[in-house]
Amino acid sequence: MAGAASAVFLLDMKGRVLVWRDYRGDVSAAQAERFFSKLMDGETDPSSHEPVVFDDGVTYLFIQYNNVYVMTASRQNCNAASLLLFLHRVVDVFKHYFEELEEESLRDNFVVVYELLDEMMDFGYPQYTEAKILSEFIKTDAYKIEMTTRPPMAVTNAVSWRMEGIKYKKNEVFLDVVESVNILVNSNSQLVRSDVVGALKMRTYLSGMPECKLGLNDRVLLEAQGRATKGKAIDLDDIKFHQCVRLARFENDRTISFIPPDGAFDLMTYRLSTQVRPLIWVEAQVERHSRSRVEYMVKARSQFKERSTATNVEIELPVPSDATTPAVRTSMGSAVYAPEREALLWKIKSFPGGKEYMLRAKNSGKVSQDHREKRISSASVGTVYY
Amino acid sequence: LKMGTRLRDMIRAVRACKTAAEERGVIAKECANLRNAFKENDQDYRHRNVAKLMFIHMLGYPTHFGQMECLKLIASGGFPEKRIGYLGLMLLLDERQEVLMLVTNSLKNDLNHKNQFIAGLALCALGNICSAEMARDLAPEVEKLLHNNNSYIRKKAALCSVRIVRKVPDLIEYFTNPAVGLLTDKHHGVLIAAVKLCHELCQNSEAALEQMRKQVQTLVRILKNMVVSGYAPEYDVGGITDPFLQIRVLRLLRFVGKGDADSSDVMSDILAQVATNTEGNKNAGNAILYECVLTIMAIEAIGGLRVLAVNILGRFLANRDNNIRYVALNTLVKVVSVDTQAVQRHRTTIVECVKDSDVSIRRRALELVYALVNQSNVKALTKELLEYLKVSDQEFKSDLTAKICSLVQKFAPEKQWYIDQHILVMAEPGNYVKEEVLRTLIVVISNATELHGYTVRQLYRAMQRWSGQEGLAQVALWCIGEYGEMLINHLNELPGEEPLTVTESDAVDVIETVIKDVRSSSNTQAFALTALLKLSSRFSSTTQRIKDLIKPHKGSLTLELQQRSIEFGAILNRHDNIKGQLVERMPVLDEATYVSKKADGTGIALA
Amino acid sequence: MIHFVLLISRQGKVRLTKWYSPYTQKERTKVIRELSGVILSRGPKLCNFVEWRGLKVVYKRYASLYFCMCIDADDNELETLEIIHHFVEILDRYFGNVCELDLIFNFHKAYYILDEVLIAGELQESSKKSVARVIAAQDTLVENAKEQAGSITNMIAQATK
Amino acid sequence: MSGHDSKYFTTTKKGEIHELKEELNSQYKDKKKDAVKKVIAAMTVGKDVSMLFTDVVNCMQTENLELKKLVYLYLINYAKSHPDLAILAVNTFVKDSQDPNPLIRALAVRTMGCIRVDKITEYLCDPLQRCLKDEDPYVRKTAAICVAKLHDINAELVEDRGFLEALKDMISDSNPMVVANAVAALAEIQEGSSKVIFEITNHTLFKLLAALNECTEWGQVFILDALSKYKAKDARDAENIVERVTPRLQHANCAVVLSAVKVILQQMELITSVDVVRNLCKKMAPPLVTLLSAEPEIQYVALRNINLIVQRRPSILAHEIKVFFCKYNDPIYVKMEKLEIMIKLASDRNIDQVLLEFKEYATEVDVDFVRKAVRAIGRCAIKLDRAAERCINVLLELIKIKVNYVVQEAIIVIKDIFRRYPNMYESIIATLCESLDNLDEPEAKASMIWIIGEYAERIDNADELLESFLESFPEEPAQVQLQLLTAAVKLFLKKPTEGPQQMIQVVLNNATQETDNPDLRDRAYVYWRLLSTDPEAAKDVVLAEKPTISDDSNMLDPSLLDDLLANIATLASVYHKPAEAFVSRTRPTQTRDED
Repeated sequence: MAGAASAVFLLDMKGRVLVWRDYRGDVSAAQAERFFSKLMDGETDPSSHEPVVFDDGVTYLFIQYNNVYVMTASRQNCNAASLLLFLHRVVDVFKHYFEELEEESLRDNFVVVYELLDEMMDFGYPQYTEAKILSEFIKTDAYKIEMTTRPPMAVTNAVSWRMEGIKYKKNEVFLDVVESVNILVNSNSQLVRSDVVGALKMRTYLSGMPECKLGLNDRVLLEAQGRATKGKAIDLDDIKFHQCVRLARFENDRTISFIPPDGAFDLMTYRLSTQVRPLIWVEAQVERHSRSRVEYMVKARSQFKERSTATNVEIELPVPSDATTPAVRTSMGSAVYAPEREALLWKIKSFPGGKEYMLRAKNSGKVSQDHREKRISSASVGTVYY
Repeated sequence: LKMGTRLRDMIRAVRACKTAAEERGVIAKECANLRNAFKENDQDYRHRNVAKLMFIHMLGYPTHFGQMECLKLIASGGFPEKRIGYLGLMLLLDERQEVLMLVTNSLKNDLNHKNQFIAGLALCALGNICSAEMARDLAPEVEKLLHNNNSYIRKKAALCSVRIVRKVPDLIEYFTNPAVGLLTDKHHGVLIAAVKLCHELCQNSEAALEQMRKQVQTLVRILKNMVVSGYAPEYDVGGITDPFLQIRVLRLLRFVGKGDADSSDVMSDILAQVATNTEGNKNAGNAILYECVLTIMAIEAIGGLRVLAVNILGRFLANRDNNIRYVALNTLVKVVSVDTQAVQRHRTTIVECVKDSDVSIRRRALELVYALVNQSNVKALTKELLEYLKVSDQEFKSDLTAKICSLVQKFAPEKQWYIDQHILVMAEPGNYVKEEVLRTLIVVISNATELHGYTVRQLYRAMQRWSGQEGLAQVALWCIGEYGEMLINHLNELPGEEPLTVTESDAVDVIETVIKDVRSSSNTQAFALTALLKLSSRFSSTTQRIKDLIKPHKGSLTLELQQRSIEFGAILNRHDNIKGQLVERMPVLDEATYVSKKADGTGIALA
Repeated sequence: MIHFVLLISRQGKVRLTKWYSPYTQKERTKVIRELSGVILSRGPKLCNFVEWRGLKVVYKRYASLYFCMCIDADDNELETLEIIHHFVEILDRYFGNVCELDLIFNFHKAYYILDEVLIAGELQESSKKSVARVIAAQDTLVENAKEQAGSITNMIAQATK
Repeated sequence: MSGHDSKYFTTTKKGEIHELKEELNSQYKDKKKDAVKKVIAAMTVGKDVSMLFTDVVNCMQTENLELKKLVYLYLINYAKSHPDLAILAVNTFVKDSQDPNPLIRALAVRTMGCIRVDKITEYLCDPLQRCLKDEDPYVRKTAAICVAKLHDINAELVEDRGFLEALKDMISDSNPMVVANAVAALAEIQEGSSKVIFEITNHTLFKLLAALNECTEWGQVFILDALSKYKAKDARDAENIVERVTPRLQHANCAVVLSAVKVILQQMELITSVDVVRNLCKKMAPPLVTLLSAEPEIQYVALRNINLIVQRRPSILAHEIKVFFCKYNDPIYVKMEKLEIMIKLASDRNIDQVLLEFKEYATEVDVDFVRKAVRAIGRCAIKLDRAAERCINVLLELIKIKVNYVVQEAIIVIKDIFRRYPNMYESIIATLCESLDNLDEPEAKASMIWIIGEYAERIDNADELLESFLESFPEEPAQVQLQLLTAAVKLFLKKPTEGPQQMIQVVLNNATQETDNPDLRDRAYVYWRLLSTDPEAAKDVVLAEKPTISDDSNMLDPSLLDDLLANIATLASVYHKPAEAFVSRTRPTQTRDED
């Protein structure tokens, strides 16, 4: 099971090597071309290709970010989950360093890229991916590095995400909860599945190595303490913690205790699958009168309490890629044709509960003969704010 | 009326995109604007919109919605509109779109336009994208233009005719006389086009070829004019006058001289002159020499001329420039049939080229080695190729394997060697040996009665190091099934054969390994089941094991495996008495008949 | 014959394509993708020919640009190189020290020139001067038409003031 | 060729290498550093700058860390091509490995191990020895990995110098990172060795579990992967480990979660208490489901693994099937894997909803996905006998749409349905026969031919139908030929009339004289001999009763499944193949340098 990556490649969209770091000497740069031609072999769009590609004894794991492929090549039975995740972290680190990860930023900063790759992985084993700490001893401004620079304690410490000796005049902590609702509706307008994914986003500006504790009103904990749970408790399906949280401690007594990283991070994410009624229900009827004339009738109904109001509702209606600007009428809000998204965007600034709005659109351009028609099966609801 | 952005601004916007998604967005918006403009039938900016569309098309996005716009531009009166319209037509459409038919009338008008450039546009469009139907409709107009007094029109009309006769070969006759007439033209452009047209006609019509043979003198004269002429600045390429025209004439001469001693005779002087006088220090000169060599080798040339050509090739092969070496290898293949000795002289160099770092050169060299092999050198060359096979690039292995097998099949001096080489190739990792080769091999093995024992033992040995090669497995399984007893009883041992001790159980082990391996296809597993059935009658001690190996496939989802498993199980369990008869030695396909049938490509089906 | 002409930049961007044999849009995309992969990855010392689907692609690199022409297996590869160079020299004369940007912003002009060099996948003119002459003449024709149109618009504008 | 065309489109200049050489030897530090940067830039774009070896190595003795790093990078790249010159670097390495700055010591030891030149390996042993005992954990963690590097180059040397012992001692190191890297190095060395080098004992187990709580996320993965190989003594021991590992399921890092799942599943095999097992299953479900909210690439790996997990422990996700319903914007590779798991989780309870989904998928745009959906419906029919009829009805509905590839895919599964439920659904044969002429895929053809042969007695015109395939016999692929052969024999045995008799003659002749396929010939001769020796026996053999099949098409062999479950999260678990099938131990032959 032991297995490591042989090399990390950064490729442009044409599969050419921008930078590569060889860790084990058992693959060559030509391998990247192999990988790419294999990727291009299929009829399918490369972005729909499995992220694991095998060719002639070498496994390629890759992700795509902007106009860059980030890829490892390996000859061993390595940990695929770990390496793929590592690639995502590599992207995060580069983003931290260069603001945006793209072909140009890699070319412009290739020296730092090499240095980072050297520090983040050794002999094909992921080592260290905390961007903030890395930037303490690998800097973009070359002259700042002195021979006296030392590896921060954090690199090998149990608390690997926080530097020592941080000082603030004013100690502050901010906590936000952001939730998103995912709903799956089938073609018969039946609600198949719904869940809520939430994140506890934290920003900490604290001095030293602060111990933090956080309590949740979750059912397991309250019940364990013999307290009444009626109404108030929440029932989370799954919780994931930032690496700073002491997991064993949570397992024991459900306390979230941790020494936070400095700045912003996701303390925890959770998921709860519960039957959520869609806040806004959208029904679309599409009538095709002829090849060139299509009519849409869309109803959007808010299903929440009348007292509440959703703001900035955006409903996206897919239209064929070669549509001409449709004539639209709405009973509320405005609708614009957004060719770049192949969609009609219906925006409603303020959508009170218990209301129903309508949109009618007519598309009358010449739709070509040989163009394959895209099915218009669903309308998706964009963001809903309260 | 919305103006939209300028072409230049759109290109700038596209170039400013950092990601593919961003670019898609910009294009989608631009296309939506264009669609609206087209719908509103905006005339003022139509030419600009079509230009934008062409750029978008070049980036690989769909632009079918703008095809009609090109037609509208063409139909309008002015040259600027027509110019962009025709360009759009050629870029956005091709001969298969029905929309194209709509342009036939405009084309007809424009072909006869008094402005030479408008007529030129029409000829160019017709020559580049016309369909068979349009070709038929407009052939008379084009033919007329071959006699036009403007050379600009004549040359374009001649090339347009090339396309027309490619699409509709029945029209060849119609064009032959005017084409020949153009050979006396003064203008180089017209000559280049005319020679090409004549070549095209000759290629597809015996009558045209006959007529052309009468024109050899004319062609020789064209060539001679250029070879002897002094510096001609307008057509000079590195000190050579119009290499393009020279090459075209040489090529036409080749076609005309092939199989015709008289014409060959007429042209040999000028060929000798070209071959000796052309400087080979620049590409243009080499291009002519190359063409000239090909012509000399193809016509009924005299020996002296051939020697000249072969010498040029020798020089080419020794050249450091890879282009020239490539061309040399390419030509030598054609020379082998004429003069094997001359090529054999360069054998070592050629074999080295098989290992060149350039795949293009490798391919050509392999082709040439293949053509060079004969009974006397097959062993040495096969050994070289086999060694190279082990280290060659993956994508080259399939070609190389096919060639090695084919050489062995063709030239093997003895059967034993034939079989040995095949086993070596099959034992190479990967599945590069084609099914057809495996089948032929089994026919050869089954015909070589005295080698049955030897072969099955060699295969058994090879299977001890098996790593999933399907071809090796299938041949080995078939032979072990058919000749299994010879593994055990040392029958027909050849002098010098390394002794091998195998038990019945060892032999079944091989089959078990294959049948249980995840890499084995159901096809290979089917071979294994039949081999087991055969062994159940050839071996005495492994009956139960064989039953146990066959049984699990009774529930197989693969039809063939399930059927076999059920049938074979029934035979073993309930009809043991007839088992022996069923799996007697299989009747052999007679090798001689087989080989001749295969050569005709009739009879034996080679799926 | 020349089946198609491709002009690809070192970055893999397509700068010009011309198809003399019918290929569907899908095939074209695939051909470009496939060939740019093969050609851009070839080292500088290798020969300028690539065997491909029973045909040959002759290519030549000029700084950041690759000019590629696909020909029949028995066509003269060396001559095709010369045709490429012929085309490049004409471009160079027309634009005056041609660079990649010229071909991007004036891509249509590059096509006009190509149409005077090749028709039906065959060479049409071996004189660079002659090509330059007819292109210049056609450009003038367009300029004149523009001026005329301009003056008519002016006249109408004047009249309706 | 070159020369006269260099003037077009050019931007680059000549004599670059020469210029670089001069700059590298400049007395100005900044110029020197810039030159090295240029060299590395050239190296990055694939230009050969190996001829500057001596000049670059000369820049190695520097106080500038960045420059040092660059030179080291160059060394890693070109040492192999200049083994004789590489020795020049040894002194600097030895010196750097004693530098007061731990960053430099670590850099030296890290780079040394990457220089795969046999000759100089020996010189590196002393520095490595020192660094393994360094006071700074950053150096020690780097040295630990370096042992694995050295072992890869020269295993004997590593053993002789006692590095393995040193490495084992590091498991007790006070620093968790050092422990984690030592574990990774030991695991790798063990992998390539037949001797027992690294075995987790009671003592080390304790150390590892302790380090698990403290080390970085990547280190946790190394440790968990190593732990999954530990053979617990008994159920108690196993429970103990599981208890310590379970909190990892809450980790934000998916790789940690998957590796933790692996350890738990391994240890669960030993746990006897039904309650404990049930409880663990309950605990693993939510984290597994959450993996499906990760990045699509991770989802893919997770799905391939979940596929294995549900084969061993279906109860874990039995109630979660909806999680695997495809979203419209899932990448196709995720959709395909979800489909596979939906089949595995389909039950009488949820089949109606599942069928509704499959039907929807069968009308999508992507052909492969559609085919897979059609096949999935058939496989559900085979799996759930109470739902079979509903599934078949859906298949028939889809056949009626007459999309060719849907029909062919349906025929392929229907022949399996017939083999699963004999004498139940044969009435649909007539519908299938309508599509006979449009079959062009070998598997569909073979299936249809099999159906005709198998049910010849119920199909009035079976001989005509088979006859229609006969003409193309020589061109058919072997798969179809074999089915045609068997079907003709069956027909003849069932209806020994004139038509079938003629047909069997033609087929046998085709399959013996007119083909060179040895397998087909063998098969035909056995039939021929059977028919001519004992026709009654032939009937008994060919028409023998079939056992009904079960849907194990995607169920792995139990021993393979064991192996793969032990390899959760690794490539083996993604490929569903044992590591031996895709890992080649041999070093690849040197590929030519094409530039």
